[in-house]
Amino acid sequence: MMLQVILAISAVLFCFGLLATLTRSNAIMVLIGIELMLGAGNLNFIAFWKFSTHPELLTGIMFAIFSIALAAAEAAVGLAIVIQVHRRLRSVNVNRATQLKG
Amino acid sequence: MTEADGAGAQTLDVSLGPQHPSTHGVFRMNVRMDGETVVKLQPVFGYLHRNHEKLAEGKSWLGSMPFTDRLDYICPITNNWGYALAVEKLAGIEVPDRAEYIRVIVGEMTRIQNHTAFLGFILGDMGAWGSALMYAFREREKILDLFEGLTGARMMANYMRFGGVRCDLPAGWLEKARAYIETYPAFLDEMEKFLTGNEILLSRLQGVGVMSAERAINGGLSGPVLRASGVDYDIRKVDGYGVYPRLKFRVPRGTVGDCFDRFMLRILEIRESIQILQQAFAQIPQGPILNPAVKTRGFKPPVGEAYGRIEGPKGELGFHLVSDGGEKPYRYHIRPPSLINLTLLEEMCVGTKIADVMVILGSIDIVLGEVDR
Amino acid sequence: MNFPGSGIFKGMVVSAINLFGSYFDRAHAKRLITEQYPEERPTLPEASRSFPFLVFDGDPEKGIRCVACKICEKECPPQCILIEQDRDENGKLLRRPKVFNIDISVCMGCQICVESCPFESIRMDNIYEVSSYDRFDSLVLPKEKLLKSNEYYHSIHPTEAAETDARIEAARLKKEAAAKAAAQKMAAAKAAAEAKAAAEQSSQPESQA
Amino acid sequence: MTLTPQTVLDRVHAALPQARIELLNNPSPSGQHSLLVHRDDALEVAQFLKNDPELLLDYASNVSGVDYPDHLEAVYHLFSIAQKQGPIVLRTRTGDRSGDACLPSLTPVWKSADFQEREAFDLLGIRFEGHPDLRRLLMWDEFVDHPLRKDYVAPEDYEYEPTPHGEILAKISAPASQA
Amino acid sequence: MHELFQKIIALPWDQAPQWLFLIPAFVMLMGAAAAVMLRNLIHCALCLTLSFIALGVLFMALGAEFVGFVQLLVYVGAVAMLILFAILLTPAGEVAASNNPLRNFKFSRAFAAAGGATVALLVLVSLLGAIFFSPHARAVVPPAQAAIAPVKAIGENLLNHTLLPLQATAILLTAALIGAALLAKEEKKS
Amino acid sequence: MNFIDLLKRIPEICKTPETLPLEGKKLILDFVTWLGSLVGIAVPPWVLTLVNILVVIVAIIAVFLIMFALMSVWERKILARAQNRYGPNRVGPWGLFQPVADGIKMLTKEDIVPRNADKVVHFIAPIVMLVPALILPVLLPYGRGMVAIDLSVGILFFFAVGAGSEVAIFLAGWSSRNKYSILGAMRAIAQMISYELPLVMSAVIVALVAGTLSPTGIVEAQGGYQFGFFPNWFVFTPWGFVACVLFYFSALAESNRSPFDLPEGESELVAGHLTEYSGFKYALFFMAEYVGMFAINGLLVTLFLGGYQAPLPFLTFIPSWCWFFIKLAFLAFSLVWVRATMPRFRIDQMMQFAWKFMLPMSFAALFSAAAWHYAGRGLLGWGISAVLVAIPYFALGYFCFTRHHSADNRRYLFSE
Repeated sequence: MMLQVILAISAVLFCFGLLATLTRSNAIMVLIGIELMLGAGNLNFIAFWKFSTHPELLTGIMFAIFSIALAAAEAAVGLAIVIQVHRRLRSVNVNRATQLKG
Repeated sequence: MTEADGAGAQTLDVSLGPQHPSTHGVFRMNVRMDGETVVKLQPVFGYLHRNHEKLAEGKSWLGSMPFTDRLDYICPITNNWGYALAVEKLAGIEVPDRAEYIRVIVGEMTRIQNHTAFLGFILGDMGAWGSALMYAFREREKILDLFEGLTGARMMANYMRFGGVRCDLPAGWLEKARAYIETYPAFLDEMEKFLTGNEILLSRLQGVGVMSAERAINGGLSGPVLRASGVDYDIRKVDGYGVYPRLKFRVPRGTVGDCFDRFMLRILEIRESIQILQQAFAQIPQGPILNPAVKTRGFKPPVGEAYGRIEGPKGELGFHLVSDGGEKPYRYHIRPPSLINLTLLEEMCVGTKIADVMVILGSIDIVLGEVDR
Repeated sequence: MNFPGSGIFKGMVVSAINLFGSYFDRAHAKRLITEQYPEERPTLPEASRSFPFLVFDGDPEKGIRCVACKICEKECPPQCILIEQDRDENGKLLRRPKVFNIDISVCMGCQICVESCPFESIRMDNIYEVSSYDRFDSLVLPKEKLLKSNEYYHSIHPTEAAETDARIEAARLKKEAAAKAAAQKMAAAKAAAEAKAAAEQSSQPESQA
Repeated sequence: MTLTPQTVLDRVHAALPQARIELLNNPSPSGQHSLLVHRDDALEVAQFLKNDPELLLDYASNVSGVDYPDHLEAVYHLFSIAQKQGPIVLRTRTGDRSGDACLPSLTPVWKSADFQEREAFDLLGIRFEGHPDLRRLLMWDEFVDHPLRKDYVAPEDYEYEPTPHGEILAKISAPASQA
Repeated sequence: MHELFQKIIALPWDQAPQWLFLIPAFVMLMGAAAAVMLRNLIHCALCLTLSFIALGVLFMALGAEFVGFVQLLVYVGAVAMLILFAILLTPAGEVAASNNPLRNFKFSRAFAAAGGATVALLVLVSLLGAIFFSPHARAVVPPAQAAIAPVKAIGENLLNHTLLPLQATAILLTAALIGAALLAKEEKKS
Repeated sequence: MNFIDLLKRIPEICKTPETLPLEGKKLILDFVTWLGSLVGIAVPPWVLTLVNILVVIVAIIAVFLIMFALMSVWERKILARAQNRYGPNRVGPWGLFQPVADGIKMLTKEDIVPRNADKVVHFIAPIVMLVPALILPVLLPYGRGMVAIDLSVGILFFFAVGAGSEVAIFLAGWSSRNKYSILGAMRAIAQMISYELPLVMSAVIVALVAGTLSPTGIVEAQGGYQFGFFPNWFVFTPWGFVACVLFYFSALAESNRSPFDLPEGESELVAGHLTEYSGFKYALFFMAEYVGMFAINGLLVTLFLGGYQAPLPFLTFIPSWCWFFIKLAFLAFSLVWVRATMPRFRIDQMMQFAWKFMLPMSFAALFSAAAWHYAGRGLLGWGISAVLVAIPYFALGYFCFTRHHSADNRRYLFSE
């Protein structure tokens, strides 16, 4: 039962992230949502590791570590893009960044 | 808090002062910053304005002398000297030799203590926790003690009179002063060891607030700030007032014109001042100290006007006096070096960081009593 | 030796020398020059000045040198002196001040009153503990507080006081001499007059006779 | 060449014959005679003084405004750093003291005149035309009068603060009542 | 009374109960909810930081100490700070609001929000359904061993089994660092 | 067990200064058990656990707060003497009661909150600042066996929890709605992010050589003496010395001490993020900064200065925990000494120093440590390691400083 509870918590967290990503037009809020979803993913990795048959293999832990590293890289690049977009458009509204539409 | 200006940069307007730790008094700068870079700077004056010039028009000619002490309160004696010199020009008063030598001695000691204090102040502006300031004030204190022994007050000397000085040197004063000046180079060496090699200090001062010689002349800079930009102009040499033509000394000048040159120039000037003092101690004659033709009460210079100036520690200190032949000045105008050296503050500061503004301001070496008068 | 960071290293050495040096500086000569004020008091140089005071000789009422000429009141740059001349019961002006106030909240200790005083009456004191809880009355020094004896003057400014005394003495001698001369002259004149009168008298009877 | 007001005057006359400029005598022992230049020609003359290779008066040390009974004056003390000579005193005069109190600003020629002309504007009310930033320097912006004018009357209750000194001043200023 | 006291004392207080992890989980969800809902961006970021901290604590509570600390170090120390920095560097200007093309449609914003919320809710429902009701999830889960992850084992695992991913991550992080620096670099004003 | 037995143990404990704190703790636990026996109940283990935890918490907090109090007066004394002043000498003997006076002053001062401030955040910030600072000391080994929590990921724990203070400084600066505060907060964050890297890198080097992240393990790895007298501390190796200096400077920057006190640089930003704080909240910030400073210097002692190890074999009779605090006091003194000497960096120079000098140097030290590790700990390893750090040092020093700024590259002309 504990696994399900943790997974449910993770699902709720994921949906909060999704909500932020879908409803907010501010690019930084979108990034926050993505970070929350990644956190939910990490929680899943840890939960599956904890309740796996072979916790000593550390697979979930490894996944979580790499995922955190990726999230850090993503945040750095994403925020750099946001700042650059703001510099050009004077706005961080994702609806305004339509220049790539063609 | 933040606002977008026309150029599209995100800027921040900060009012540095009048209550700010490193504006050397009640000085205010309206700074517009892009991040930490200064894009616009507007000095605001007048927080210490006493209308000294108006006050002087209501007092006797001598009555303004103690007020000049309060202009640049770091070096009151040179202010006295500037005023006395201007009035002497206006009224055509001769000064006895001994008085001229005493003036040179106290004037150069004032220069030394001003520049020493400057070394401490600029370190304070750079954020050192007061060690250099305390060493500087320790030595300055000893000079002020000598001043107290001579003039009766540490700072508010009121020492010069038209046609001479107020009182003669007390017995033993000259020996004490000479003995003290002997020890000064050692202190200066220690100070240089403490400061000039320090990598942080070098990187804070070098290449900051660079001013070309041409702009410096056009902007009316004077004193060490002008000479740091590479202009060979020292009023002691050019005008040759007092007994300076009889004394041998060199005028240092910089080559780059940044804050470090201004800093080093003060050190070099102290060393030259020590040379001057040693010659003056050796040459000072006996004789009267005051021109007996000048009255203390009811002094009335003839009708006309005069501009007298001296090389003050901070730059050219000039007095423009207009007399209508009465007991009071008709017009009394001061050319304060601190104020006019600030003319180019914005030019020096734009493009530097906010921390550099403080260092540049410190390197100009202003005193608000003189800026606002 | 100029490795990167050597300047900082040298600076550290200097501050360490000052740090430990200050503990071996009991003589208060080179490094530690702070005076521990309430316990230690500064020895003021003779020239030291703070606020003016009035000198009297002998008796504070009779020996007051000030004659209420109001020159210092006029010359004082911040105008902090107030003088009222005394009058006798008949309303005749006397040559002494009834009120002599100096507002030391305004006085800047410039010594111009001292220089302008033709009667060697006002002189500079060297007191420095004049703070008070009251901004108004206690900072206006009345005549009673300003009056200090010539001996006190001698104790704070010996050289200057001696010169002053010498000047006064010279002036007194000169005056006495002048008075004597005048008296002699008067006496001579009187004598001459008397002689003349006597002569006249003696001659009159002769003439009468 | 040695710069005296006369030589400068001759040079200016030679180069700018139309400029209205005259020599004003200074009776004081200082002997600093001055050149009075008409305000309409001042900027041109100033440019000439600064740039002429014989004069090179590149350093405007002091600028002061003077209030005379019927006009205001701006006095410039010029020096030549290149030749180490000076001062050459340059004066300009306003038409009258209130309505026509404008003078040309020499700040475009000598940047050092910037603050001092502002000060003269602030304290004496001389309007310098062509000044890049003519605001009050020492008094605050809301202040209306010009305190260095001879006819300025300080308001009695101005920033009134009771001091014992005030009482004394009052007694001094009214000596008749004591007597 | 005394017996009750004895009974309370006899409870296994020194063993952390299984459900204790629910506390950080609750804090984390509250933080996340606040981060999503609040209007003030800085408050959002601060709540997000709180959520990250709680998530790290949750990891530790689940036995993954190392991951928990890494989470704290990376997210609180770096990512949250970057987000705060980015918020301060990109103030919402007036220009942006007035030129918003979506502003012409009064309802479009509300509509978009409602749509997003619906999607999120649907995802949540389906996820919860999958977790609790799918036959796969009902498969027997082995009871939790006292799973711990010793640092040494993690280190050895990183350098033995996952060396290639580790190096790839290193390259990725370097690339991200340089890329971010280049992206955020201000262009020279011509 | 009875009370007399407990009392009898006190002199015994005092005879063994080495384990004095540990034995004292045991005594307290026994005392609790004895108290339970008085009431007539067997004290259950959880009570003992609780008491155990409480004793440790109280001890650590008490020790660090006392150190903070002493430091605040000692710092002013040293600073004053370095500046040829007397320093505080009016309150109590040698001014020792100055912290008490300061405390009373701080507590009785009005707590001012700006009208526009974000009041909740403004209130929370000092608390957020203090909590990590008080958590950090738990993992330092103060003496043999004297560590509150012996975490296997101790070093990681330190940096993870320490990241909280950045958030607090940001909260303080942002919530004050003051331009100086927000500039100070931005500077603080930029500075901390930049210096976190060399800080962690130099700690990683030690972890690499010691093969553990546990502080106790690292201290144990530095035990023993070369040639019978030369301590095996990491600071006495070329790479260790470099890493130690890097760690020291990063620690200065992390704890906002001069010359890296830009966030509160009083000559530019008045007081940075602390501008709008007064009274007790300011005192909390002050306390947190000092405790954090002690903690990070304690980590430095642990990582490089051999923790509780005695410097010379014949000095081992002094208890190990004394050595820890002696080393900590020396570091605290050196901090004040540095503060008395140096002017402050400028923000861009500080960033350049971090990224262009400190970070490459920490990589160089990492390589050097690896070389030392594999070339053997003899003369060869020593030499290779020294060369590997010396070359980058001179090269970076030249390219970062000397090339741009030197007093020798200036000429001054003199005219007679």
